[in-house]
Amino acid sequence: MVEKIETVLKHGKGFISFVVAGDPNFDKSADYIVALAEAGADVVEIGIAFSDPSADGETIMKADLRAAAAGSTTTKVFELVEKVRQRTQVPLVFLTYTNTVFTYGYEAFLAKMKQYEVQGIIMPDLPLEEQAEFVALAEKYQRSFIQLVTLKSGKRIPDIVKHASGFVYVVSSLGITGTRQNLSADAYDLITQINQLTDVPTAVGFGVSHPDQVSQFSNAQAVIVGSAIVKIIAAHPFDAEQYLQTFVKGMKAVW
Amino acid sequence: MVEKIETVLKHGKGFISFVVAGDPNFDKSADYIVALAEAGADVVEIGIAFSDPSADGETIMKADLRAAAAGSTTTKVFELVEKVRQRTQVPLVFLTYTNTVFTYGYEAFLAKMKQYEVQGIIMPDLPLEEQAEFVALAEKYQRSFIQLVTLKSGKRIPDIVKHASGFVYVVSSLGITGTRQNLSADAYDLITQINQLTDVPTAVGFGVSHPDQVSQFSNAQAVIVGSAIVKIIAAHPFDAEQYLQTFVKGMKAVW
Amino acid sequence: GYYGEYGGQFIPELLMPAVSAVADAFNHYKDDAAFKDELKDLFDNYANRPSLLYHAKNMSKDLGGAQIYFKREDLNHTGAHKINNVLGQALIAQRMGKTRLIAETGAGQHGVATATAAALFGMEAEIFMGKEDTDRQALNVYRMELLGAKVHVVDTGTMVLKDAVNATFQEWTKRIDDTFYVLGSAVGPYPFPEMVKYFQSIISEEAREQFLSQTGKLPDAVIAAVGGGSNAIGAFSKFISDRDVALIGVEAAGKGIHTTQTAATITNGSQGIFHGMKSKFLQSPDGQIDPVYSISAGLDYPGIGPEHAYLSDIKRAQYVPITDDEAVQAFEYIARTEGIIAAIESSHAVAYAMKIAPNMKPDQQIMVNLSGRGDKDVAAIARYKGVEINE
Amino acid sequence: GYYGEYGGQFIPELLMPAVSAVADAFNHYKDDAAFKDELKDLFDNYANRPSLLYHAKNMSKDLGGAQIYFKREDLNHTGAHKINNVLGQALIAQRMGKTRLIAETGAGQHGVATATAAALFGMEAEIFMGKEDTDRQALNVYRMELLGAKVHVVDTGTMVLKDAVNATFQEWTKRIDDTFYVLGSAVGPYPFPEMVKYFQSIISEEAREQFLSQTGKLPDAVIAAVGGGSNAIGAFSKFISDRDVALIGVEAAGKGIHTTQTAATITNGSQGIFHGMKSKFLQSPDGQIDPVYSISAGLDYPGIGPEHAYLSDIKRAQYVPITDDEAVQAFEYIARTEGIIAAIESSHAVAYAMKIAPNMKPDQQIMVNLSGRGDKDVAAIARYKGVEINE
Repeated sequence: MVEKIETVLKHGKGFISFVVAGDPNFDKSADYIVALAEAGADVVEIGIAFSDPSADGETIMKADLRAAAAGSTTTKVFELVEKVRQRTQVPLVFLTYTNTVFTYGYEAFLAKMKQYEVQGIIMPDLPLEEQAEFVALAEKYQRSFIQLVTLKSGKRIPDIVKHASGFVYVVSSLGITGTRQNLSADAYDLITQINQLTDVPTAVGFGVSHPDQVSQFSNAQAVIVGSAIVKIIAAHPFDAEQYLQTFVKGMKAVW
Repeated sequence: MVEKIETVLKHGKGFISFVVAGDPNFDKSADYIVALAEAGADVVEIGIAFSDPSADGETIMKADLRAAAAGSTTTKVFELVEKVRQRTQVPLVFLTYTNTVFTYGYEAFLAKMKQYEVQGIIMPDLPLEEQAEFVALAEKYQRSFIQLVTLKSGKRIPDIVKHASGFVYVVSSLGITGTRQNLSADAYDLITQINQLTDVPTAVGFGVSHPDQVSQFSNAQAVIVGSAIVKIIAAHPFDAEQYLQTFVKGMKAVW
Repeated sequence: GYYGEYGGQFIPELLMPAVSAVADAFNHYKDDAAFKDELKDLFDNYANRPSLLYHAKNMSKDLGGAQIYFKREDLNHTGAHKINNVLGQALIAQRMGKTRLIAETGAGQHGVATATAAALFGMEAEIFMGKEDTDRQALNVYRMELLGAKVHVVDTGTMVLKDAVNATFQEWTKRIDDTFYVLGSAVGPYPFPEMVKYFQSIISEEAREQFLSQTGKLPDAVIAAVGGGSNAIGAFSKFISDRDVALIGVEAAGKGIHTTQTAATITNGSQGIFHGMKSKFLQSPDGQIDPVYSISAGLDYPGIGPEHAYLSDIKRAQYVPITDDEAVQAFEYIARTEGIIAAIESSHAVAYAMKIAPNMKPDQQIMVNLSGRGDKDVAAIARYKGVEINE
Repeated sequence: GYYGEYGGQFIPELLMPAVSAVADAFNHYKDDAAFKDELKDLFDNYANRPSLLYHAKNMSKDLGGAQIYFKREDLNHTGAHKINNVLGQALIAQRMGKTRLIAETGAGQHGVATATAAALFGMEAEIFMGKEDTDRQALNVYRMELLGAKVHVVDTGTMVLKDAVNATFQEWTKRIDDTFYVLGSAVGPYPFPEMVKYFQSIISEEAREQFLSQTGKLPDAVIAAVGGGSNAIGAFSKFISDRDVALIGVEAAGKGIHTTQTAATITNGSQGIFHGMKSKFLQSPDGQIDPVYSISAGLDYPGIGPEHAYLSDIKRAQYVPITDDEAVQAFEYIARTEGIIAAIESSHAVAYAMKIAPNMKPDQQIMVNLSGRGDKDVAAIARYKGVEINE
């Protein structure tokens, strides 16, 4: 039985890792998701490759291209999840552009998520203004629609977190995904503000890559690491397991 | 003593030949003018090379380029004439664009013509409307300003021939200088018309190249052959004498 | 922000405040008298408006049917309708206190227009252009640089227009405070499709008056080429409520709608969510956006503005495909017949007019929106015809 | 046919009847109401006249002196002042019953304009262009062909503009009855300089009214580039009797007036008779016409229209040289400052305005005739600046 995301993360010091489904191929993707879970990842985000990943930086764009070359389709991503579920009970979250879900059909997609026990979904191009239909369906299928809050969200934050489920994805810097050396201290204050508004755990992401960064977000329930993990896979496409485990353990040790 | 052009041509069956001064060089030019005179040319036209011979066809344009390459200047052309005059008493006529004469100075140019006994001058771009100043000076220096009449001149003909001197240059076809196979029968009628208006001899030119053409112009006092002679020089730049003489004698035999 | 079920604001949360601020500014200024006066001054005294409504008498006579009129957007400063939108958005940006314009561009026309406006307004400009396009249109890159703009080469994805749009949105998320994204077509999240329509509507506003004053009646049909659809929505807009005026958008069929070398979105596309909007797109069953093709760089886009998708659904406008071959023939035809070298984009619209005019009566009238001039296309047409041009 | 001692008809007898017939037709139609109405219709509804008088505020402010205005001939259909003259001459040709237009062209602008008019009037067009120019401007050759014209490559002489003029006159002598020579500049035998002035005078006719209505007074100076001098004579014409308006023609100094790489005819030239007119020319002491040079193909001509020679002699107009370097700087300057890519010809005039404006007062006004758009020049400017452009 897979635990709810909220339950896993409420203890704090959570670690959420990200991979692109099919990078470098679908068999290795499954192995890496399992390896991350075994190394201590509390939640694994599974990215679905898109032709035009406009919210992503170069690292994840390239992973999308590798996944596309491996023949990624929505159906293959569900097959991957089905296999992963036979090997680990780690909570899973999809990260996908809206068009992938829309063309599949919102409800059909959520039904598959339920079937394969994918707990949540992040759609970076489905903001508050456009999400009502999907959120209602997600509730129907008991899937978490993950809300994003950014340093620019300002007075929009109360409305956004009102609909929060799973965790609140706190975007810690301006810009797109990718590793950065300097993260804004403003993010700390943003997390505090969100914690005051909701009981849903906060997870901070976008640019987290070094162990010494995570301590800056002691007020968050989790950190999200994407590009740094994708880079490890890019560097060691067919034997990344030990590097991933070393990285996750190193992050968790200081966290 | 050089005879007047009118005197030479009044016997009929006159032959006027043309060379470009300095084609292929100034020494050979002198030889060729003398050779033409000795072969029976009644008048020799000496062309002065111009950078933009817009009234001339390709054959004469190329001769102008050869003359330019030989260093043609107005001064060198006068030097040529001075040398030619020591070897032949054939009447000479310049054919030159107006700018050459204008930049030298109309009066200075005519004075040189008189000095070296050049009897006349043809300036294809100095029509009736623009020639008054020059014609008055030409009369002062007793040089013939050769008038041109074309198949298009129509009602302009009486005014043009009123100022005729030396000969009337009858342009036998439309277009520029160059050899043509078919000459218009209209030219015959044009010559008749001019003969009725003036006692100045008529000479027909532009496109005359074959012996069998000259008989078409039995009503003219002379024929003018330009391009055909220039082509002989182009084909035999350094030993054209005998070819020129053969050509001239052939033309005169049927004429 | 919706046209029927199309439109919306499908963009990252990070951009929502910026886009909302643009929407607020647009909704304020579009009815602001001082703003409208300044815009009119820019239109009249810089863009060279009003543009002519030209009666193509030779063509009308030759085709033997309807009277054909060209709305001559090609006579605008910079040579296309693009300047209308760019001046409007730059003026909004100035009112919002922005000092830097960013824009995507395909072949370079919108980039040149944006760089032009930035020069006029004394703003910075940075233009994003796919590497395929900077290679093909090096001269337009230099033209933008002459106008003082910085050109960024986009080497991600398929390295063409859609990737340039992606990159410009990304750039905007990185630097929002002083920066305004001047979107070039009637696409993207609200308010862009509405704002672009507002600025391009000057085309039909003028044309409607010109038809009434020059001919005493409205046209029977208005024909415009559709890529994203900005010139078409501008040409249609003020005629939409004139139900007797047929509105016809002409899509680029490329090598044919039964091939993959096409950009005919309404004809071959399906509903999707991309570039901030719900509309129709050429895409795989999985929602992966297709690479598309047309001889016309300006029509070579996998989507279409949301209002066009709506006008098609409700059958207020009709969308038809025209192939490369047909467009090139029309390009050559009006050059020879009217002495007008029109953009290959606009030539798609001309090609469709050539199809329908002969079946109409001489007292009927067609307006073709000549959205731009074709000097930019002459080299490509020569290549298409197999003529060697050594430049 | 004379302006002081300049002008005349120095052409072969064979052409005199044809040229006289043109003179008769011109003198008849220039005062014919129906002709003038039709010309006005062509100007307004085809050439896109009146052209804007544009206040270059950014430039005026930046230079800190006189107010600078651009007369925007670049906004005409086909992108330059050339169309004014071509439409006028084609209309005369039509009235004379001619069915075939011939014309010389240098870089191709006048050839394109003539081909355009021929397409509009349903006439044949044959354009003569030097081989050097057809090689350098292959795209313009194709453009003329698209417009239905036949292009003849002139491989005689120096194979540039002056040789093309020679060849066109030659062609005319061969086929006079159905053919009209549309001369492109204010040069050649009478009536061409006068006729070209007549048709180009629309520039100053409009500008004079525009200055009075927009600013309440006339300009203090009118500046125009001079090659043959058609745009300049058009810009000067209606101001000649306004003695307080300084008239300034800007010649192409090329690499400098102390080099042989120049085309500054008034500055360096002398009296001569060429191309049917008495005027000033760059020539040897012997009267051999010089090869000339300018970065601007439109100013790269060894003579100047006879009226300019006269206006210079009587000091009613002043003629000044501007080098390639100065013109390129001005080209770049107004692109960045006003968002206008002007022809390199016109940029010579802009360059001189940049020299004198700072020394004038803010209540003084300069008109610069922007005779054409500069899209055609972008590649050459890039080369000049050493920028690699792969087309």
